[in-house]
Amino acid sequence: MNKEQIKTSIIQQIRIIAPDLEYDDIPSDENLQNALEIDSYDFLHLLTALYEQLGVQVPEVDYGKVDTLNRMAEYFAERIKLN
Amino acid sequence: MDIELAKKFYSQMLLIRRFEEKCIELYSSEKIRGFLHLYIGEEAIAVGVMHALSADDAVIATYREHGHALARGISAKSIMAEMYGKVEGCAGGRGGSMHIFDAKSRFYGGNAIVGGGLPIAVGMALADKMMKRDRVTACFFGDGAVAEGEFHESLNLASLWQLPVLFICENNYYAMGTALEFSESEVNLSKKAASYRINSFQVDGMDVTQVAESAKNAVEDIKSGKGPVFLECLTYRFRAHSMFDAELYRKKTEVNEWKDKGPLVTFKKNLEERGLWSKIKAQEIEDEITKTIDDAVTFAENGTLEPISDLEKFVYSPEEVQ
Amino acid sequence: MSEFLMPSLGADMKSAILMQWKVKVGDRVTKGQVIAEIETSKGVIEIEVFQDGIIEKILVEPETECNVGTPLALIRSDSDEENITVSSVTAEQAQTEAIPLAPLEKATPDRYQDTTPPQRIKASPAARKKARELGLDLADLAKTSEGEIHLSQIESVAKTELKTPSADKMRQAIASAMSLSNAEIPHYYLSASVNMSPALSWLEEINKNLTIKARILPAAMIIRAVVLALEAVPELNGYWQEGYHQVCKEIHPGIAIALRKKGVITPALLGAKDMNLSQTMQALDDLIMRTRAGKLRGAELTQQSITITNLGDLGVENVYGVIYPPQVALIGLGKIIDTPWVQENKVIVQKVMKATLAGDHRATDGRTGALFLDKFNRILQNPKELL
Amino acid sequence: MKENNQTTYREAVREGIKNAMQKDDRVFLMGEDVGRYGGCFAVSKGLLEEFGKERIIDTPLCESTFTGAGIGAAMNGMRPIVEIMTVNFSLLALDQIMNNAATLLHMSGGQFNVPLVIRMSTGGGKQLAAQHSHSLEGWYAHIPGLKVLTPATVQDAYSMIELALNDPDPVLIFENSLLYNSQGTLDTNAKPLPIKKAVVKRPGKDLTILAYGINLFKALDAAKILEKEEIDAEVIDLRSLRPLDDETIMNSVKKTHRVMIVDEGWRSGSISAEIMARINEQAFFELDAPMGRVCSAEVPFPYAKHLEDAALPQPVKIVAMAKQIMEEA
Repeated sequence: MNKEQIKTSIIQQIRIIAPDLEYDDIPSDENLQNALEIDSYDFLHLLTALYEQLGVQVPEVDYGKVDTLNRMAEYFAERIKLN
Repeated sequence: MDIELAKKFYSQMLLIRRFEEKCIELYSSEKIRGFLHLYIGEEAIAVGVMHALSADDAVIATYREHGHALARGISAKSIMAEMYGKVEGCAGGRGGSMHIFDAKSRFYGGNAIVGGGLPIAVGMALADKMMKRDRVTACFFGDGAVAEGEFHESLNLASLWQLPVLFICENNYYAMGTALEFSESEVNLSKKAASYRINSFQVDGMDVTQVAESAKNAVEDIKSGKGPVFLECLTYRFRAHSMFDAELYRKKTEVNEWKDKGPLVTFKKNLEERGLWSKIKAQEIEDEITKTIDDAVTFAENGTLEPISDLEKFVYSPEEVQ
Repeated sequence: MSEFLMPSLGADMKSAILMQWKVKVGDRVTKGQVIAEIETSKGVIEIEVFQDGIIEKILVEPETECNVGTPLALIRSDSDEENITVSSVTAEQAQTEAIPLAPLEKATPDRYQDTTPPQRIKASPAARKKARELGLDLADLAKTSEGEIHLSQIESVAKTELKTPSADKMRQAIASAMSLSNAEIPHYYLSASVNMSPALSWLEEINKNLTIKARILPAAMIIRAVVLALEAVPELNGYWQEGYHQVCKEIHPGIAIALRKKGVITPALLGAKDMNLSQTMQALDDLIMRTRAGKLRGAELTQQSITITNLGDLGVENVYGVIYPPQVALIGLGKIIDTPWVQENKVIVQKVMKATLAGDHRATDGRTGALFLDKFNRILQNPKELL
Repeated sequence: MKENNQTTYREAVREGIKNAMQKDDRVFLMGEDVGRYGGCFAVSKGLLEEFGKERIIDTPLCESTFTGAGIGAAMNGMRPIVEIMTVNFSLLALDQIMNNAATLLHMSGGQFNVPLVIRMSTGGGKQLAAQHSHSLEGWYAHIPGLKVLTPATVQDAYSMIELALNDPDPVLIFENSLLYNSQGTLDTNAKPLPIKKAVVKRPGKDLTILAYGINLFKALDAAKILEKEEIDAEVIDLRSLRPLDDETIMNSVKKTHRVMIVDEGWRSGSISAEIMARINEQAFFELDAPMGRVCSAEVPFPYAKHLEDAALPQPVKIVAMAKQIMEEA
């Protein structure tokens, strides 16, 4: 799966949590929790869903590395190549 | 005029008079309700005309029809019970004073719509003519009906189709509170009827013998196919139009003048001239009538009310007949 | 002897004025003779006597109004005994007997024969509409109730199984609660800063060996801490009703949950006392999901014994909340932020959270509040207790 | 009549009258211009030649009296058919119809029946303006003692004559004037349905459309349009406005749970109002949406075509109302 495909599936998951958001509402390089009013509970939900879809778990310590859409996509892209 | 006929005329007229007087009393004590239109003063017309009709002929009358019903032979009991609203009444208590019916004597009802009975009489005569039956339909109405459109339509049809109908206009000079000259351009009603090419006659409605004579001739003409006949009977009602009427529209003197030449007074004088008065034993007739009327009141008092569950009976014919 | 009565001349005539007598006492009268005049709405009408006799006594003077049936004069008939005249019948008897009313009910046709086939749920249109609005399923409701289902039943069910009310209705409900609270409850406020670092790092360790699905959020840990503190200080967990304080045995904390774009709702985490930390997390997860899906149970909306608002997520430090009547306390939890912290007289950076308590002075006083905050803080400093 | 018994509504009525008069010499036809003129709508053309002026009777313009004469003749052993040219002129005979025909049997305590048939044309749509375009069958359906029939099909136009003549009580037959030219199949020996029976003309499951007379065909046209939009309408021909066939109506409402009525009368106090009241009384819990109806606009009918069309019930209005009811489900 390349980075673009990962990015779209992340966006799909975000839209499940926040159905009111359109594709182009989701910024690539802003803090997702602040920009999209996603609270800690939603964020955990998003990561859990992505784990089920992409098979990659994001530990709490790495939260900082997945705070924007692009950084999250990169984070997943690297780890998917590994396993 | 033999004694029997004299007795018949006198006792029938007296029965009507006493019956209507009893109605006043019963209405005043709230035993009879609704509207009550009395025939006092016009008795000679009903008695005279009914004498000329056969049992096979038909009668259609108005809401002032107690006299016609009694003269036609309907019992005082069944009429009184009808006014008491009892099921023993001649229409089961459903018609009241203005709607007396009796199939046996072909008495097709009082009718409370002024002029409402004329078209029906025309239709009945039409049926008789079509089925070539030798019988007459007698249609009673007042001077008030002459102003209704149906008077013109009915006389025209009856004459146009030469139907066996006897129109009897009881002209008592007042349509409720409106005197004749205030409702008719032509006050000579028989002349008005003649314009439809109908044999029309004017007769003294206070003289039962004259009425009977004219009616007999009229029925003979009709049954010999000479077409309808129009009898205008000049008469007067001694009482108000109905019970609650201050009679502001006429003078007492006029009423008293007519009372002096009323049907009973006229007939008594007539019988006296012929030496028949003493022979008819008037007092016996009076007593017999008093008993008849008291029995009628008792019959009505003891009558029963139609069960409310029958309210819708006869709106339509029973299922099986349909 | 018979009475001469005021006659009835029509159904609409109730009374008339006797104007003038035409006869006087002692006069002989004959049947049908006019003996007086009366004034009616239609004018003057002559009235007659109905039998022969002699005027015995005049009972009513001229110009007097009398009801129909009132005796006006007494008439002695010639041979008094034999002829009983009808007119002696009094007005009451004169009344034709009243039409028997009983059968009238029978005469009214029954409205309709209920021929709805059994499988058709008999619910009134109003009930159907309300059920549709609230997303309630009529079928299972019909199982429990016989006969027709009316609006009232839907509304009572709605109270217990309320679907998340539409945004504006919710706003209205909150508004009315707040105004009531402000008006009636004498609030007192206490706050304390809580060093969260120890607890957070303890939690991180625990989460390391849990899969993401079982991961425990800080919020769950904090709620667990509140519950334990309330066990120690039970007075804050209960109601003020009809003038007295009622402590609640169970602990059902109302948790402030944000609905996307539609405000905040505080459903109760029922039976939190009997949950360990991970059970608290699962219950919280379930509650939040059902809240956002609008599938809350009625009890979750009515049984809160205290309320916890952790608006920390949105960067607010101090939360001075307003208590939801009839509860007696509200705990506000601020944002966890890095703050200079003095420890063993050295200043280090710790993650600190401001915790505030709003209390109802009628039910408890500042001392109880302070006890609670102290216990809450000490529990978080020793997170193992939370398991 | 053509071979494969295709015929017009007008000929079906004539056939019904002719058949009755041949079988029973008590039956006769009376009305304005029914004889020499052949009938204002040519229904009775040829009958004068066949039965003579004694039984095909042209009357003067005296609606009250020739209707009253019909009543009298019926009471005196005949089986008359009175033709009042249009319902508009029947207002002159309303007193005879209501105070005599409908009332005599009850008022006389069951002594006198009035086995009378009165036929009249009804309805607008021919630019005859306000005084000649009334549709008052709903009015007459208010009067106990009368029966009110509204034959829509060619078969009913024929068989209702016999049904009405066999009834010992007065029966009024309303023939929409626009139907006289309509074509249809006629089977003269088909057993006629009883007077009271309504008929499902197009079975359906989503919505019930009740109609009578010419409105039946407007309702059927509307049903075709609705079919394309996946709305399966059940169309019922009421056939009789008094008595109403409550059973058939309620069964359909219980099936579809949505109902509307097409009625050319003015809505206030109309037959559609009465039907809605009965559904409310007898099938309240069956309703999934408010009932609807399409009636004439409450105006004296205008002459101009575009205005008259706007005033009359139309298939497009029926479709719109049906969709409205479906949306509210």
